[in-house]
Amino acid sequence: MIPIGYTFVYSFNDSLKSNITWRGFTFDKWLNVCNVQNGAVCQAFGNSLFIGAVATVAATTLGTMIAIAIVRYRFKFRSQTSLLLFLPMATPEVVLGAGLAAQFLSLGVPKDMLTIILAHTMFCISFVVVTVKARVASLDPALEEAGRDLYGSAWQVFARITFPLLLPGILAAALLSFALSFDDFIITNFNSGAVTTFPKYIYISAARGIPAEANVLASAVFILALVVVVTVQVSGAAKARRLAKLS
Amino acid sequence: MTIGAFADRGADLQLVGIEKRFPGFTAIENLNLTIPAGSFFALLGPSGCGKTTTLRLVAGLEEPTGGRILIGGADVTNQKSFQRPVNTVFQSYALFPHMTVLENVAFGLRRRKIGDPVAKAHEALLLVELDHLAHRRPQQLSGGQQQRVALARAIVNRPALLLLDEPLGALDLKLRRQMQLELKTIQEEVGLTFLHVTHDQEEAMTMADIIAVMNKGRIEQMGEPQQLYELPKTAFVANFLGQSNLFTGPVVSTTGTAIAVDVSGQKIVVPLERAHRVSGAVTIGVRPEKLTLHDVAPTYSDGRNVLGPGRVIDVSFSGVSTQYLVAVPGIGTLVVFAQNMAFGPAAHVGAEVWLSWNVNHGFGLDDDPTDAPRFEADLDTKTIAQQRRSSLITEFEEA
Amino acid sequence: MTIGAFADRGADLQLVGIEKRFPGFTAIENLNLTIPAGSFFALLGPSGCGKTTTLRLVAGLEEPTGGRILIGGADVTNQKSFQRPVNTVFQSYALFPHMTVLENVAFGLRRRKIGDPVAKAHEALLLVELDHLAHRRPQQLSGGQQQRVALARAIVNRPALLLLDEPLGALDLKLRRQMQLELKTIQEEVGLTFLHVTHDQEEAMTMADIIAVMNKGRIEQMGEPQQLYELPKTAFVANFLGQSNLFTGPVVSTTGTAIAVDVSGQKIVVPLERAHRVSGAVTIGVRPEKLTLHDVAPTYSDGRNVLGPGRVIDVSFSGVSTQYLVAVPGIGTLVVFAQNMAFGPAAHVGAEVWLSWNVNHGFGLDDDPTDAPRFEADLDTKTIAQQRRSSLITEFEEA
Amino acid sequence: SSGAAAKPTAAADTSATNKTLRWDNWALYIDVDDAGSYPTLDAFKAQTGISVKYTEAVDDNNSYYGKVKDQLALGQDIGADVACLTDWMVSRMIRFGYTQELDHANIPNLANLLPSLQNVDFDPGRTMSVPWQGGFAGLAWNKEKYPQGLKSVEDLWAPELKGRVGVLSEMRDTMGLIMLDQGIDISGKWGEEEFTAAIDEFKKRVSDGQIRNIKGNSYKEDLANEDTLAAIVWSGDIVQLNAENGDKWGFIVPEKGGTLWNDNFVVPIGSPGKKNVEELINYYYDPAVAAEVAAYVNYITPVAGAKQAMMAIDPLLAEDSLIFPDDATLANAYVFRGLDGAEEQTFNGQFQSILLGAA
Amino acid sequence: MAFAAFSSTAPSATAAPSTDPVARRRSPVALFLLLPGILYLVLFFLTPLVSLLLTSFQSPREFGDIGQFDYAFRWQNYVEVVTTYWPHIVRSFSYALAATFFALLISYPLAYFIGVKARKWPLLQSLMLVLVIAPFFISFLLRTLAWKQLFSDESFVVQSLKALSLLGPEAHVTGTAFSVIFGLTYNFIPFMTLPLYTTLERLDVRYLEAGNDLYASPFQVFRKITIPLSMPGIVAGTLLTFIPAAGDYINASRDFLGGTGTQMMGNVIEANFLVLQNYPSAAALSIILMTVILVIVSIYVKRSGTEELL
Ligand SMILES: Nc1ncnc2c1ncn2[C@@H]1O[C@H](COP(=O)(O)OP(=O)(O)OP(=O)(O)O)[C@@H](O)[C@H]1O
Ligand SMILES: Nc1ncnc2c1ncn2[C@@H]1O[C@H](COP(=O)(O)OP(=O)(O)OP(=O)(O)O)[C@@H](O)[C@H]1O
Ligand SMILES: NCCCCNCCCN
Ligand SMILES: [Mg+2]
Ligand SMILES: [Mg+2]
Repeated sequence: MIPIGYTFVYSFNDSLKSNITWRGFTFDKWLNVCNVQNGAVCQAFGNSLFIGAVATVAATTLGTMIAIAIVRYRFKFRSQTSLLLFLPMATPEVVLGAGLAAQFLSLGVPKDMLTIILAHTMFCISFVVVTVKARVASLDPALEEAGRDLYGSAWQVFARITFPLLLPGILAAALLSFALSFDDFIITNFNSGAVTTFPKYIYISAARGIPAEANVLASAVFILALVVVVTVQVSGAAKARRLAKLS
Repeated sequence: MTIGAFADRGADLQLVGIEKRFPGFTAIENLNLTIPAGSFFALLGPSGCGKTTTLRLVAGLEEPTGGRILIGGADVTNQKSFQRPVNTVFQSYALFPHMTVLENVAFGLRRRKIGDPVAKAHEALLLVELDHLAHRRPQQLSGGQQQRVALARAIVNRPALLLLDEPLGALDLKLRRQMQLELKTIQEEVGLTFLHVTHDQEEAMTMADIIAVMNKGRIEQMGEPQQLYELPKTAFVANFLGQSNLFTGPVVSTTGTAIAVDVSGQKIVVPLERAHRVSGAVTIGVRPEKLTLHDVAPTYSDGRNVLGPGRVIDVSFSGVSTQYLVAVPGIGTLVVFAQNMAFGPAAHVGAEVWLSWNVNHGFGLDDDPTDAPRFEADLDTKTIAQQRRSSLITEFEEA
Repeated sequence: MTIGAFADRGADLQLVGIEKRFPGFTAIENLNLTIPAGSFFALLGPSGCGKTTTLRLVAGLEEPTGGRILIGGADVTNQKSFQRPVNTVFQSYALFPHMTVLENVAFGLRRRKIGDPVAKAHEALLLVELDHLAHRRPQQLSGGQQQRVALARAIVNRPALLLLDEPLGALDLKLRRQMQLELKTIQEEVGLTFLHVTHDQEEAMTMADIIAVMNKGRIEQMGEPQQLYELPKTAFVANFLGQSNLFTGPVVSTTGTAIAVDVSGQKIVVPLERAHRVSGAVTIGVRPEKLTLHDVAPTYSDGRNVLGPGRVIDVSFSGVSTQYLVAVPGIGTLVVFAQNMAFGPAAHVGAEVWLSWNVNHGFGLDDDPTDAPRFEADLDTKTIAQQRRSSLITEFEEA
Repeated sequence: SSGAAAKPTAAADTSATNKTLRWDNWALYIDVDDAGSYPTLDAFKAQTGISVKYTEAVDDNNSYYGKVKDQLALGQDIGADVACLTDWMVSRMIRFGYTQELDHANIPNLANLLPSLQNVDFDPGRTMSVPWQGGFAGLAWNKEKYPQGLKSVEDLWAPELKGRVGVLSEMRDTMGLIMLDQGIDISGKWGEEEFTAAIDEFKKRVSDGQIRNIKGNSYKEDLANEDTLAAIVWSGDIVQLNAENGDKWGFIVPEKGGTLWNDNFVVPIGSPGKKNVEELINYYYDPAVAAEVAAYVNYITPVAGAKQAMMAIDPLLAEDSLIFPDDATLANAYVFRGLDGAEEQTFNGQFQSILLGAA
Repeated sequence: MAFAAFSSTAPSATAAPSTDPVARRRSPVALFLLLPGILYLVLFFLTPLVSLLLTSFQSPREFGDIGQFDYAFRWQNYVEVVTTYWPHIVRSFSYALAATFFALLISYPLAYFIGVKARKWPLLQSLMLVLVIAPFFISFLLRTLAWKQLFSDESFVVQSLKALSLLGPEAHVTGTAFSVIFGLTYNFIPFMTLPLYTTLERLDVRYLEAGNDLYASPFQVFRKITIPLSMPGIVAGTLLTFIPAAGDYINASRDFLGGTGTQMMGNVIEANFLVLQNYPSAAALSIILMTVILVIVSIYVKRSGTEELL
């Protein structure tokens, strides 16, 4: 909590270039986030959002498919598949990043946005599988059977029963993927080429002092997340109370 | 019977030579069954006997390895689940948690593109007296209410055949009895064919028009509840449907109307038309409530069988009636029920008693008593417990 | 009673003026209770009446807001749970899933550093006939086996007092009956004091030496099972423990031995020693199994009350007995049980019948009938359902 | 992951249509005004229509190179059209073919390049690289917290400074100063033996905790938050830091000698903006512009005539021997000699393993 | 919520409801569902790992420049990196172990409070949960930098510690093993807390009551029942902390909380890759790091009896 508070407070620092010593309170940084250094902070931030979004969609799709297959079907090489899914989680990020970087290098793949997305998707898949799998496993197959029994074709049953019921799990997985991707530095650093993401921007600027604008953006994300989570929780609690009253 | 149309009345169901093998296990063996249209049919049997499997075969959720399934005369063996004019009320209800009660009920109608699904769903909910909760989610309902939604969700489709897989299994006794009555009422009102799976014999007896008792993938006996109870054909049925006192012995004489069986030296008479086997070693029996306790040896009379003397080894009061366990030397322990018409037990532990019953109340089984007991493990648990207890008591007394 | 020592026999339990308030809710109100050492005591009551709370107070898992708890004469009110010579068999068993059966059973012994815990645990497992499964994990056992492990885990400590919180609640009927017998046997054998909580009246009646019927945090009536059943004091007890036919009316005459009550013009006699109120408006009742059906008006006799004529509106066969619902104009619907001593029902739906019972079998309640019915919602669900059904049937017939 | 076998080829130039240019440079290396914009770059844009995205992306030659080397090897755009890197690194990049050849015809002002810098061994004729600024590595100290100041590298090892000393991750500067302190002429012929002696000293100071931090240009943060009170630093930086934070630090080129170096413009092989870069170089080789930059950054400008131009701006600065070094200053400044591939590997390896705290 | 994700890295004590054999079928659909994801992982995870393995055996090109290597089978690379960098290997695992230990020490009571004690106050529970996951939403680099500032020699924290003589006048915080382990611990606390929370949240308090009832004192209940029952969460949490901590190079970096004496394997791998261009060494170190982690993980998982991780 302390560092978060620190970050927040220093987003109001009337600093020059580096944001180390306290020089007075100002809202300027909040108002002009994208106006310094040709908007480099904002661009990095935007890159991170974009990469996070694409990687999340890709990883969530692939991971959800795998999760459904693992719980609902029998197939050969089950244990090998499980191992393949577990390994990325047990591999330190340096190794993942370095390995992939070496691979791209020897294949002559230029490092840019695409390589970052490919890398992020890779390490997110396992987390998605784990998250969604739990949800699939707790999904009563009788519900799908009931759907079929009530004249739903295979596709209708998937679209109207299976998918909506898995949605909370899928959303949780997506959120997790996004958070992992958005905050990843190590793997990104090895595979980003010239593209700058938000963490990378911070890392690079760490050397010469982080501009207060970075604090502004980080604090903004934090506050936004806080507001969203609190709203969800509070409305959930209110709903639960209403439910309790009903019964 | 086409889908997209409502059944205006129940259809009959015919299973012809159905067989279902799972890898390494045969769950159903040559099953033949006809359920008349509009009847309330109960499939009764112990856990694992194949009830659910039968039902899933009818619903099309499982494919038979052999045989044919006909609904209203039409062969549906190769139809997919969603094409059959059949609906199921699942044991766990399987209500869709992400839809309101109304959406749940309208689901099937919408899939079949039947006009005005919402109005029809409301009607069905009115029938189960839950229309005021139409906009709740299933989680917000009590167990009994959920059960009624499940029923409405199935009934709204006016299926020719409604399958119920222990829909009351999850309820506690009180609610269960209440639901039984409601189910029965609704069936009578809408006139559909109900195929009800249960392992609760009391439930089957109070609700069904016809009961089939299933055991190890086969139908042991089928008929009206009272008929099955009064005249069980096998030891399995005799003990699964209520309790029985069974005796084994050779037929020693036969008249035009009855057979006499020697049970450890005492002669017991069974009417010919109530005996499935009439010669050789046979098993005969009588229900505990048909027995009368006597504290003096009853005088022999033509119409009554008498056993005794025996000793009362346990008396247990249960409110409405009292249960006595009577050990008769050479024969074993008999169970007697006596309604508490008066205060206090008719006999106390340790008392010497005789037992008698109307000859017409006995029955003779079809089982070959020399066979190894086929259903040993499926013996009524209460009986096992009673037997265990009395053996314990004997031990204590000896010690 | 110190911990670290085995109780060689059960201890008595005394609750003195116990009170338990939860924020905004009083669960127990001035509860006084004495359970004699070595007895099997059942606490019976509807859901939410405070049974579990009482038990948790005794176990020390909850602190009373008032009153004292004494075990074997020693005040344990301020002792912590783990210091009390009490063990509990939890409703959910609460077997430790990470330990084997044996480790579960030995747990309490080890905590008290009692010598040779493994051998003692094996002994306890032998007692519940599960020693061969000592090395399994709880998840690998059936429900009934788990229940027995829970029992062994408690009994092995030879607690002065054993608390059982609906230990059979999760079992199906068959297993439940079997377990009841085993529990009782074990209690008799080891001689401990059992405090058994249940909401199953049949369970309480067959097992307990003394029953206390609890309602809304208070004890309604307490006594031996048969006494409670034969002579209930309140409408609540009369309907919670079995079923009753209740009638209300003014006392119209009193003799030295009986009172006569006018029920919608028919005079019903109740013996004086069986009536809790003897003047003014009273509620009197009779059990369904005490009623006799007559198809002709019985001649008046001194020893019998007669009601009728009425009409049979429902007959339901349940194997051992048949239940009749008889509507008597001006009085209401009466329930009659008749044991199926012969074949076929004694009366058919629509038949005109009279009812009679031995005057000595009636009872008069202590409730003031002019009070609003205190326990309306707690009416036996079966009764509600039956009432609903008969009203439905009437509707149908009218339509 | 082997080093590239074939040399990459230069990207097609789109300068004619794309009037933007990306410039990676070190921190504290260009003039900045109070609003945070760069006056000389603004003027450049006004003059040529080319807008420059200026990024302080270089903290240390090695780490910068590490980030871009893979793209360079593939001949891809590294996200910069021009970068200013130190002589030895430029030498490596030229060897590997990672730089584009400059068209001197587009840089008429190159005539202003000081004669002494017109020919260097790694780039004869300056076809690939053009100096941006030069400077000294010397010693700085916090005048408030360590008023006694420093005279020599030896002074850094004073017990009072234990754990408060910073040195540069630039091997040639840190090792250079230590070797000079040990009496070695780092421009001359020296070998492994001399280097090892210096490395031993360095290692000792690191492992006994005398040296706290080893950093690139980010050493300035440590000075600012006073984690370090004395450090090996680059000359101009201190003047700029003093301007920003009040006259807090002293600077000196040690008595036994400091290092002298240049950072040079190079156009990475994948850049499509070489012509724009040439215009940029040309602009900064205007003595007036060069003087304006030098007046702010306080580094040695390679542009002849800048001194005269400086007279107009600030006569005092024109006399500053750190910006326009006189012979005496130059006599005390040494250029680290060139290393071949194997030497580079060994010496850098030894140096880095100390940074990593290896055995 | 994202934290729900962590629940399942550890199998719950109760079996999943419907792994009913009836529900599982063999079907071509399985292939359709699996293939894209599996191919993806083979392509972008497995093959890089293999090429990393190949790289780790490369040898320097004869007369080559810096960063030039050829494929070979030079197993000596491994010997060299181990002899050169063994302190880093040891340091990585001991720091990671220490950080895991401290994170567990801090997270367990926290998770216990949120998951068990706070059940009565759902709002407090969700608020505390939000505070635990909050760090996910602010870049960990920024948070680490904030610590660096907070721990700088002239900072309030360090000055007060010195004033209180808790820290010697010459001592400092940044650049020490303490600050690196502190940073690792801090950064991975959410990864430890969340799996712990999800198991503790499902912890059935009736087991604790049963323990109490069976004469176990509160401490014994904790040791004999609470801890073993939350084992899946402990395993998941420690793995999610230990693995990334062992491979981390941000906290130990000299630009963040570390110094020359605190460099970990991650830093060495990075330096070899990016600065020294000694790819074989970097690859060999990576392979060693991964192998050691896999060995540790599989022994740990086996011993704690929570094998079914995925
Ligand atoms: N997919 C399957 N593979 C193998 N055996 C199966 C399968 N499904 C069911 N069985 C077996 O078939 C037998 C009948 O199962 P079924 O579910 O029909 O029993 P049931 O009569 O419904 O029992 P219950 O009362 O317990 O629900 C059981 O022995 C069961 O183990
Ligand atoms: N912690 C609590 N806070 C508030 N009310 C409580 C609490 N615990 C129990 N109660 C209330 O006290 C009453 C008695 O509860 P108790 O659990 O003792 O009932 P019970 O007789 O065991 O019921 P059941 O048969 O359903 O188990 C109930 O109305 C319950 O809602
Ligand atoms: N602030 C600008 C510093 C430039 C340093 N250049 C590196 C020189 C290495 N010898
Ligand atoms: Mg079944
Ligand atoms: Mg309870």
